Amino acid sequence: MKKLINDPRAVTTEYLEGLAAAHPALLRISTHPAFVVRADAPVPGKVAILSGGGSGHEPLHAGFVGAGMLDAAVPGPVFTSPTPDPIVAATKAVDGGAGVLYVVKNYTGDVLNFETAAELASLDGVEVRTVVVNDDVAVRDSLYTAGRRGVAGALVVEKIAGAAAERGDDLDAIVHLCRRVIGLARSMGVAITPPTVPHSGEPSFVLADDEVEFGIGIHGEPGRARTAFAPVDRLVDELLEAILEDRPIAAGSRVLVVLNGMGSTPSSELYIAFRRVAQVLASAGIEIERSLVGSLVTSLDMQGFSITVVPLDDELVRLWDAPVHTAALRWGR
Amino acid sequence: MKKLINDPRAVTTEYLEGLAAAHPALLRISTHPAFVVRADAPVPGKVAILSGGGSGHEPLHAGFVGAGMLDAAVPGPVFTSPTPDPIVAATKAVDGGAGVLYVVKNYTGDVLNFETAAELASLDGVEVRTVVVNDDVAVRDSLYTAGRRGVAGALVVEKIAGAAAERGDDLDAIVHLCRRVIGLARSMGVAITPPTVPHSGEPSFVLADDEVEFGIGIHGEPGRARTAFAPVDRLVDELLEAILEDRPIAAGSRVLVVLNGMGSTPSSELYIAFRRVAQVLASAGIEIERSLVGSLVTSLDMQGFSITVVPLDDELVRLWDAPVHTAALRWGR
Amino acid sequence: MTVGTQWVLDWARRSAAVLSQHRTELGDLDRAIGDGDHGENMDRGFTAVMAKLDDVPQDATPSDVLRLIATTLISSVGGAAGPLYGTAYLRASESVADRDRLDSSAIAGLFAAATEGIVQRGKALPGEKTMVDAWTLAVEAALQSAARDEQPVQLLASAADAAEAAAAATEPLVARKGRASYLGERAIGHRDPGAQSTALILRAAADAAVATADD
Amino acid sequence: MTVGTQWVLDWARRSAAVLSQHRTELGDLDRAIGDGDHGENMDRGFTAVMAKLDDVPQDATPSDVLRLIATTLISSVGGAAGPLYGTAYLRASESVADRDRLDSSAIAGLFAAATEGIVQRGKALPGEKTMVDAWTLAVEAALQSAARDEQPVQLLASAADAAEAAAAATEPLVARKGRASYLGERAIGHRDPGAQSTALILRAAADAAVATADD
Ligand SMILES: Nc1ncnc2c1ncn2[C@@H]1O[C@H](COP(=O)(O)OP(=O)(O)O)[C@@H](O)[C@H]1O
Ligand SMILES: Nc1ncnc2c1ncn2[C@@H]1O[C@H](COP(=O)(O)OP(=O)(O)O)[C@@H](O)[C@H]1O
Ligand SMILES: [Mg+2]
Ligand SMILES: [Mg+2]
Ligand SMILES: [Mg+2]
Ligand SMILES: [Mg+2]
Repeated sequence: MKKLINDPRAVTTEYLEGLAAAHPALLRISTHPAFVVRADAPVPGKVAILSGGGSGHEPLHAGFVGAGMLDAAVPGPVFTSPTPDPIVAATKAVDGGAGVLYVVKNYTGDVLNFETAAELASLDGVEVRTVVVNDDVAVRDSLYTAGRRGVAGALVVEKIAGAAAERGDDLDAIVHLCRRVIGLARSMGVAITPPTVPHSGEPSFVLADDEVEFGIGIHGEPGRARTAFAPVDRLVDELLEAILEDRPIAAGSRVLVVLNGMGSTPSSELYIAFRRVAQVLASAGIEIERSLVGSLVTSLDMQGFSITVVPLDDELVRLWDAPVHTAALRWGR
Repeated sequence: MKKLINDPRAVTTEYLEGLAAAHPALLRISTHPAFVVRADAPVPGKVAILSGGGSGHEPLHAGFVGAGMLDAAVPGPVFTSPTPDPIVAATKAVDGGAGVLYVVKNYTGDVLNFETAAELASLDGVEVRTVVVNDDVAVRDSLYTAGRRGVAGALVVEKIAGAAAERGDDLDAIVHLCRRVIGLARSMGVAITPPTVPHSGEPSFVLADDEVEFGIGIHGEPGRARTAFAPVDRLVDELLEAILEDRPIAAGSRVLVVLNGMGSTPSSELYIAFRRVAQVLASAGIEIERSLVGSLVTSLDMQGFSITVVPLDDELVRLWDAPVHTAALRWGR
Repeated sequence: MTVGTQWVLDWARRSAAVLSQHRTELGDLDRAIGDGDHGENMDRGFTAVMAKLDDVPQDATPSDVLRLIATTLISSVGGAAGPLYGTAYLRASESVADRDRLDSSAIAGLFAAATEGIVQRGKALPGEKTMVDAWTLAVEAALQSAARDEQPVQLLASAADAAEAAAAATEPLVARKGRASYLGERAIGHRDPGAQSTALILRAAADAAVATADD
Repeated sequence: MTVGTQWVLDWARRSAAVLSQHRTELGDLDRAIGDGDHGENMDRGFTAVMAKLDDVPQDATPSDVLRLIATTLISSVGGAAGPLYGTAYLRASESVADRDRLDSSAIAGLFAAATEGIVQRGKALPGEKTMVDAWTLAVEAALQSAARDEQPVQLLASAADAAEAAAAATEPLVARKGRASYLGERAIGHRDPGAQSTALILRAAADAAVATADD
């Protein structure tokens, strides 16, 4: 395995140190326990937005810490949820008296560890609420399983929550808003190469030259099915079909599309995929009111992409457009 | 070869179409001939900044079209300079009467094609000036060869030129400023995997599991030497040594550092590399006044990174900080 | 015959050793139907436990040590396995509070409490291809052994046998909980990593009893 | 014996065919010491030329066709090869302006003018491992052949032989121009793709003369 790292067990710490070195005006880090908070945390009177989960999805979540988005990010080891301790420490570091919202992606490990952290933080007098993001339509039968995964929809929830907190919404209102976004957001992804976890050094799965993992997650777990490699237009068509089948969107609707790279996908290929998304949605009479194209919710060095579609109304557009200033997302300032 | 594309010969066109679909407020495209101009081009009375070159380096250059940076980008086929025709067409589309500056990376093909385009555009009454970026210190003996290559330094020149044009500098002043930046900027890169050109389908070179290409270019051309794989800190040390040997920087100086991914390098690894850059420069008494970490001047799906160091003064800091609104770089608005 | 604090300590040490030995194997199992980190997670957790065992006071009860293991796992494993194993040891600790020595029925009760904790946190039922499968069969074996008035060494051996069989029996199953549930039919033919680590840990418990039981 | 417009047309068609056949080979050569696109570039250029040949008017002179090839290559090849070959054909066109038929000395002059154009644009000297090496030796062979009063068919065969030998002779060289110059010593042992495409094109010229020369 060749990776541009040093000690495989130090990747999370060293990443945080690099992030802090690059963005001193934006954020502060703690390495033991590992968390990132915005430079001016805690912001008195503002609800704090905290997210986290296993590492390996960069820039999610640490790259979204800053004004207008996350107050704190808590990265666990690669693909492994953080334990409650750093979550609690980060919670205390960002609580400005108005409570803390946990944005958790729906994985058993994340849910359980954030659950414990919330209990512990509450014991210490911090008001904590949790929303669980589960936008991945690749997982079926969710009634009888661990349920849908949280993937790139988390980014949208974090952006909207951060904007709402910045404008002064209270914790209840933000929880309500997030649940609404979670109800709307749907995603699905495909991969043409596996990721390689640093400490194992082995690719997470092996794909033949004519295969793709369809309905892939973001932890190297295999997808819904292994299917035949096809031109990207066909892959986009199939992803959109699954997304729109799961939650149909009426002609005339306005949507946000996030065309997300999985880590090692060239930017040009993301735009080629986006081109097809635009064609398909246009022919369905769905208007792409906002879009974001980039490698934002990744799976180490996996090649692939996911599509997230979120129907928008005026309020969501306003919150999406609100200024954000983080390492990975920045506009309006 | 698996790539997230359709017809390998259509990648540039389809990329442009995707770009246009994602950023309708920012830019307009032409596909035959292929070029991108900012949405409000031509801007009357403003010097227009135009760049271009082979495709495969996205987001360079098309991702830098917009207010505060490029007025036009002219992408050739993958790794192949565009011909004069689209350059001339783009020149006419952005000329606002104050002349057009070509920012050209130093490759024989680019230099010759832009040279011809400049002649043709001049015949049509457009005032054209050219600056040639040659920041790559990996190439030695430049006196007797094609000279140094232009790599990620091009981004810095484009940003500074765009800001200067936006504040109203005339063509001569911008040429002068760009030459100053080119005199200051130094870069070098390393790769751990090759890129694969779409129409060939073969990796551009083959590296063993314990090898890296040191002093790599951005077209899959092999590097200065094939050396042993090493922890990223060591690779950073060697790159910085070559950069600082080529143009020593005094302790107490302030610099801009661009830590640039080569296309398929995970963002986390770029920050791990940046961490080391910060350590080394700090111990040399050099202050990182501004930095940019991201995959910005790429070589298709190559894994690797380059470091660019540019000494700064107050004027360059101001121009770097000036608002920019493009698909790939955005701040201040 | 009973087991005591020495048994818990030895169990923890043997668990650490065996999980470190099988780190790659557990990682491979998890890579096939999960995210590949289970070996790493368990190894990290029990390495952290090992670092704390030397400071355990002379007069610590089995319950004290089990609680130390629980809190250490919770704060070092992460993922799904961290809270689940953490809760298991926490409930185990509570079930033997204030006892110095544990007889067969106390051990069976300890396992039952641990399993209940896992089920409460993770909401998995037996047969859903998780560590619950291994714990549940181990508890049944332990209760039967206790009902037959067998000694702790024998009880723990039966529990370990049962857990191993249960781990193997997860192979043909479709998963309904954990990451493997995302795979649907594709999980068939693969052993659940958490069930496998449970089997390893329960075998360590049996071996520890042989090494430390007074008789 | 002379050659005329038919020769230029046939030369272009044969060039297109041979460059398309050798597209991968030229790409591989360029991949080894450049960026891998030379086969693609030349194929794209001559495919564009082919598309224009049908519209060439009956009364076109050799110079007209050479100019059409030049402008088409300039606007379709790109890279270094586009302007260099483009200039070559442009100068070739100028060198035979207003002639309907070309004798041996006109052909030698045409090659000399083409080569001068390449050198002027690219500033490469012979021995720097570029297409200039092949053109230069071909011109020498052509001039000698013309001096010996040989016929065009023979002249063109000698020129093609010389270009092929020159292309092979680039292998041991270090490059001083073009992308291969970035490699320093690492370029040794690899043939220059532009010299190779020149050899192919000049062989096409010789074959076209055999097919179209009046005698
Ligand atoms: N809801 C659940 N109930 C019981 N056990 C579970 C549950 N979810 C996962 N597990 C167990 O956890 C194991 C995976 O642990 P681990 O790989 O460390 O965590 P993660 O899945 O977060 O990466 C699975 O093999 C399974 O046995
Ligand atoms: N300065 C130069 N003078 C003459 N020939 C050159 C020069 N630079 C490059 N070449 C020729 O061009 C060839 C490469 O062409 P091509 O691959 O199409 O363009 P690029 O190098 O832009 O990718 C080289 O093999 C060499 O023969
Ligand atoms: Mg995990
Ligand atoms: Mg090229
Ligand atoms: Mg796991
Ligand atoms: Mg080339």
